[in-house]
Amino acid sequence: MDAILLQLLNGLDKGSAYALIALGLTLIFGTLGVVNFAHGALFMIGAFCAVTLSKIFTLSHKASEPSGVDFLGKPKYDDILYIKDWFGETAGAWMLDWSVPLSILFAVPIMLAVGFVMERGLIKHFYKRPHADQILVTFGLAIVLQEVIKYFYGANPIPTSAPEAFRGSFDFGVMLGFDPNAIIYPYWRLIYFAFSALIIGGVFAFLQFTTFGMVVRAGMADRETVGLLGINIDKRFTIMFGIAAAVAGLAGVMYAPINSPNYHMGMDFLVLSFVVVVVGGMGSLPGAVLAGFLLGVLESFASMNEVKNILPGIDQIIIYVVAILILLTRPRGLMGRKGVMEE
Amino acid sequence: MTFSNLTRRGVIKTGAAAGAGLALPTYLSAAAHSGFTNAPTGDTVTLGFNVPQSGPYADEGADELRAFELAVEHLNGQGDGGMLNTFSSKALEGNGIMGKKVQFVTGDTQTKSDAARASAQSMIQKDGAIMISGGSSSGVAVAVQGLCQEAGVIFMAGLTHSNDTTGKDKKANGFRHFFNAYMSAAALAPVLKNLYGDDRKVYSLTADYTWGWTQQESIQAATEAMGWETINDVRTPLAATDFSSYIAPVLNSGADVLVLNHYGGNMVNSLTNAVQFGLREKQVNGKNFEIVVPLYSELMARGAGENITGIVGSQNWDWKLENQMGDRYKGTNAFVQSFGEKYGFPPSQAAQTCYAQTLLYADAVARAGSFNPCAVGEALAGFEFDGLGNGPTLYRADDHQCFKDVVVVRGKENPENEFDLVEIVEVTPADQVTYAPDHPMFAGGELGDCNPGA
Amino acid sequence: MQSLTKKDFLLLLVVAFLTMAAPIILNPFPAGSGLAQFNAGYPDLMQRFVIFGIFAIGFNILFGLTGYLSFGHAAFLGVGSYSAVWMMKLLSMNVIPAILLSVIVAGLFSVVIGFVSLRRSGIYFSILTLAFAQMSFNLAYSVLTPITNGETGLQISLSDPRILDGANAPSYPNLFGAQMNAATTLDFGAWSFTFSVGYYLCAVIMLLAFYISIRVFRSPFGMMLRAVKSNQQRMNYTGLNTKPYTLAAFVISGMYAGLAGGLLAAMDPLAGAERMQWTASGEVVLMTILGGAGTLLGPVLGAGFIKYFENIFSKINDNVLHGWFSFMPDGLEDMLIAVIHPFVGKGWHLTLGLLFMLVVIFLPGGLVEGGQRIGRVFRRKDRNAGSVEADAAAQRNTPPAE
Amino acid sequence: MAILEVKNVGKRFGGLQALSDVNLSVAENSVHAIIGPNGAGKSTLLNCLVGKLIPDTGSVMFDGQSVLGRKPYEINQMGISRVFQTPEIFGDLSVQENMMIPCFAKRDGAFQMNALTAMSSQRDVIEKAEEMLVEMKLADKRHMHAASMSRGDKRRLEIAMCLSQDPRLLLLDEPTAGMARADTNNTIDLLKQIKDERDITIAIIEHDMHVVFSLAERITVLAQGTPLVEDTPDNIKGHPKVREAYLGESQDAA
Repeated sequence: MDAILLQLLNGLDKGSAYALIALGLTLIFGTLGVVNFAHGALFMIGAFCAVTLSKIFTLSHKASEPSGVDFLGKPKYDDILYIKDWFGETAGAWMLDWSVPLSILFAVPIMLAVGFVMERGLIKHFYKRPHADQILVTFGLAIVLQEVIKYFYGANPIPTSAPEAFRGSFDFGVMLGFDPNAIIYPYWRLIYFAFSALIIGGVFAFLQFTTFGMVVRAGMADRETVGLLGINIDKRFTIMFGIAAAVAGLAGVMYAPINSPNYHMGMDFLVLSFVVVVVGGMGSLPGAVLAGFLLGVLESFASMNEVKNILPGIDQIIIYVVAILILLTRPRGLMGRKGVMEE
Repeated sequence: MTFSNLTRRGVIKTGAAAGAGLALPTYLSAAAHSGFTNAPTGDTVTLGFNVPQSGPYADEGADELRAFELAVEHLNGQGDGGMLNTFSSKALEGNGIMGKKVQFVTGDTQTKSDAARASAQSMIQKDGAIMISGGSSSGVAVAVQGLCQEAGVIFMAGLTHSNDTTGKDKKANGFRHFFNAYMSAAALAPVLKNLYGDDRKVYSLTADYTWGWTQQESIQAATEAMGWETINDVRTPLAATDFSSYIAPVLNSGADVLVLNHYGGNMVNSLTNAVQFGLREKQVNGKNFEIVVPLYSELMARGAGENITGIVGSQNWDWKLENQMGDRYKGTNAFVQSFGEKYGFPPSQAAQTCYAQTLLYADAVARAGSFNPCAVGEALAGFEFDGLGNGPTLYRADDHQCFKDVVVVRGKENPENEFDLVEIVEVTPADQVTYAPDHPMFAGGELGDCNPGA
Repeated sequence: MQSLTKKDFLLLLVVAFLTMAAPIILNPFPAGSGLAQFNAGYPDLMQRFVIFGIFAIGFNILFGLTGYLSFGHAAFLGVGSYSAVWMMKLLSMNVIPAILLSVIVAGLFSVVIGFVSLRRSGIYFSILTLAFAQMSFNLAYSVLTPITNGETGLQISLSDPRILDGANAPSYPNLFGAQMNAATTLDFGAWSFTFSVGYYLCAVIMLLAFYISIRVFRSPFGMMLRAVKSNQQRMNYTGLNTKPYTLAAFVISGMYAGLAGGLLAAMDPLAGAERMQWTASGEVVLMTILGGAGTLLGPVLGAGFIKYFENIFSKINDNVLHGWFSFMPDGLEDMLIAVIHPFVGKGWHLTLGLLFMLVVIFLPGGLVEGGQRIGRVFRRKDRNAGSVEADAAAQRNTPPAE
Repeated sequence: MAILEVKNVGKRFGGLQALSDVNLSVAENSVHAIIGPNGAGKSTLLNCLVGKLIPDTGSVMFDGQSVLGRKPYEINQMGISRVFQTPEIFGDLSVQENMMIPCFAKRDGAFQMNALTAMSSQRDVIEKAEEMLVEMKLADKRHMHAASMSRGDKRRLEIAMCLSQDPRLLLLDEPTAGMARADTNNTIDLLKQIKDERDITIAIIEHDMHVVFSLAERITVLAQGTPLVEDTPDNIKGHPKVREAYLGESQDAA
């Protein structure tokens, strides 16, 4: 029982990452009709926003007096961080500790800008092109983006920690009357879950309750009609692309402490997020979120020893098995609309 | 490539026909007649360094490449000579190999066996490489080793830790300097016993592919031999990036040690996840919960950051070895010195093994007096040497595996910089990690005959 | 060949000439010169060109004609390779049974996967094929290791039974005794050309595959496939059942993939699981789109393009760059190398990514369109040459039937 | 003798009863029009006839055989061809190829694995297609990309494609919707010509009364999913119920 609860919790947490990425992806599908293979790269860039900020915080100059010798026997000078010079020892240490949450402030404008530039500079010209061309160009872009990151940051994962205060884990088991240690869960992952819920809720509220959102939703349903009403839908779609990029980026920023970011993490998530979006149903935002959580939970359950003992290797393929079963029983995924991306 | 030629006359005829109007063939390919593949003809000899340059192991590949370049420099008599000065064999004179200047070509394995073989093929077929070295995973090492056997060139393995490379997949043309999973386990077991006692319950997570399995098998055998109990071994998908669903149940399983049979990105993520779940601070069965990572790598330690603090693992070599463990490990400082001078930071174990392999190959050629792979193989087989940083070492003839001391390390409490993440706990002497050539974990293959190609 | 139109026959002849002369054409620079780095005329790479050409030609029969975008074709390539290696382990080192089996097994696989996946269309179809291929890859890497030898890949070994081979049979894949890696090198002055048995076997099979693909493109069946892409609704209301048409196309392309996989294993007896990964499926999609989906020659060009970059550009390291620019003054040399450095060697992916973008932005029809544009420039020139020539040029300018 | 017999057909979409108790009988070699206001269920009825929808109740017999449960392509092979409201042709193919496809379907059935057959060997199909192109005055456009033709030509091509299969029953779904008056008249002339020259039954769903009254021999008026009356055009014109349900509406609109 406690094991099941634990995996449920874990599945929801995994699912929240899937759902966040899939949400942005399906926004782009739904509004612009573009297959964006560079979406994983946006997630990766988000994570590297966090890395970059902590790198900026650790910019340093050499101390004037040597403190010892280095491995070659030459005099060694300690690194002195600029932020500690400028903000004082305590504030500097605090900023360094909180660099990941702080980088959200820094990531939002960057990701919006990246989104705008991508849409205006490239994607815009591909609205009327076949999906195959969209795939080729966005895949090319994804490779370019990740190679640029690799050039500057290397291929190795870069550890990026959560603030000290959130590094421990929380014991749910005691709260629910189980033994201690039965259901423990790291604080940061819980925060990630809450953060995702917040973002997902925010995006839905935005689309539901603002005029802008209403127009975009109408545009998703019928682009031409909305265009005929004299509303400049293109501009709104550009903003929507920016928002989708920002959602992916934020998902990446907050993910950085969970797994050390590396330049190909976007590709690792790409295939999975496509499966999530399609299982959810093309063009359906609630579908993407639902599918994200569903696959996350199922993946967690499949990795339980009890399940693996019966079906060896099931955790390797569970996502794909579920995807196949759902697509065969529900032709347009969980909540897909007719006629979207079926040609 | 086997140049099983048509008759000489036939070749000349076709050549003349095809070359009419161009030029008459001036000479026939030397390779076809000198008795072995890619025999060097001019005053140079070409080596092929096949390392991952894209994908997750690209940084490790870059470090290997640095070491290769350094080795070539030293062989050609440039730089400070590095470990050539401490190497027990004095056959190399710093004038290239047998007077031929050493050149090299590089390629990208992409850590995929197909791509690695394509890259090695191009070095052999196009660039005339006579030896292939490098690599950062066992799958690639085994695949390229097989290719070199067929093509008739020598393969000096880079970083490959699976038992299979010199076990069931061993080849006469292939040689491994790096240690293996069995040696890791044998070296770790006594140290673990000292540190954590002889009554421990192990839960292990194992990357679900051949290297992971051989390592798990080795560790389980070694730890059980000293009284530990393995209560669960869980296979994790190679493609997994988030190990939370495998880590979460560990605490409640009754185990008090977690063994992570992971490498590379898998290891970084699983260790990070384990620390996130607070395993390092927990008490189970009245003991501190411990995490063990049998195969350490400096680059991966860097990726895991402070999460490695206090976590024990094994290495083939460490750059602090000579300073801390004495001049049994002479060569280490010489290598670190010349590597550090050139690149500004200390070398990784992958770099050391690649450097040593290049020197060992060159030395074997010089001692054999021939580039013929069979002669080189004969010179390497059973070769005992010292001064390459690992202490006295034997290249065993039975399986072409090096036997040397294994370094047991632990993540440092307060690392000074990103190159100083581990501290040496102990060095397990070579005889404790030596096994019989027919040990069951290595059974099933045979070296076969050396293949000189043409 | 009487059934080909003149134009198609000419195309086939040109392709035949190019493949047969490839060992010479692809080695335009003298061995040992600085530019020899760009030579691609060595057996392994040439074999890859034609083998991946076969793969892409087959993929194009599905994607180019019907518009169904499969993201799982690498599974068939992998299955083909495994079958071929098993055949060489168990039966004989002769490549004929190995290749035959790989085509058959890949065909059977594609019948099953195609039957299920073709119940859906558009991106739903793509994801179904992707899911099947990823399942195959994940299982081959782990649980199915007894069959696939997992990470290491399936290899031949001395102890294999090989029941049909006698004691003296060659221990390397061969065609009735002619070993695949047997080669002859001819030297003309500074130039050096290598002709290998393996390459010519692949080349002949590729030409056959290309010929069949022309026939399929020009057949009523091919027209039906294009009709499926154009308007399924009209197909149905014209009394045509689209399902068997698409399934047949799927199986044909699956068999092409199996053939390619079998040939890969025959040239180099190893079958690794990565051949089935989604990146490998993606690669053939990219090859086809890059070259020009739906054109005859495009996929072959795309395959050659990607393999060339993978194998040639990845080998250009700083040493090579220094070799090229050593004639320059030091400062300029270093600057030039600093500029080029990120795009070659370990940066080859970056160049490839940029080229994908450039091609798709400026040549919507892929490389074939690039060729046509160049062709048009030349034709425009000869239009000015005289009235007779102009007429001929105008005739040539009528849109091709493709 | 009725070639198409619709009996008691009903179809429900969730809460909406789209068709209820529809009875319809189309005599062989006649032109039968089905009219009705928007939402009367005309298209639903048509879709039930061609296999796109399966009615909840009732039966649809074509030439004595039930069409229910058959796929659209099977129904087509029985001899029913359908012309769509917006022309459905193979836009990516040439006009000639468009014409050849139904000829192949007629000759070879629903599927033929002729992947290695040279097109040039298919003389009979090529000739048949050419014949139709000439007959329908499309011959000079044979190498044109079908998608780049005018709407009127697309309509003509679609009808030609249907006719090339020699169907027993031709179903037309508002064939002149959105056409200019001149094109509409051309289409009427074309249909008249077809009716005169061929042994064919035509069922037409139409909004445009001009088209209906120039062509139809019998008219069924559908309202709210059920047939109101069925009669000759002259009688329909003066029928009070029809004026109320249908023409009244259109007069309001005018």
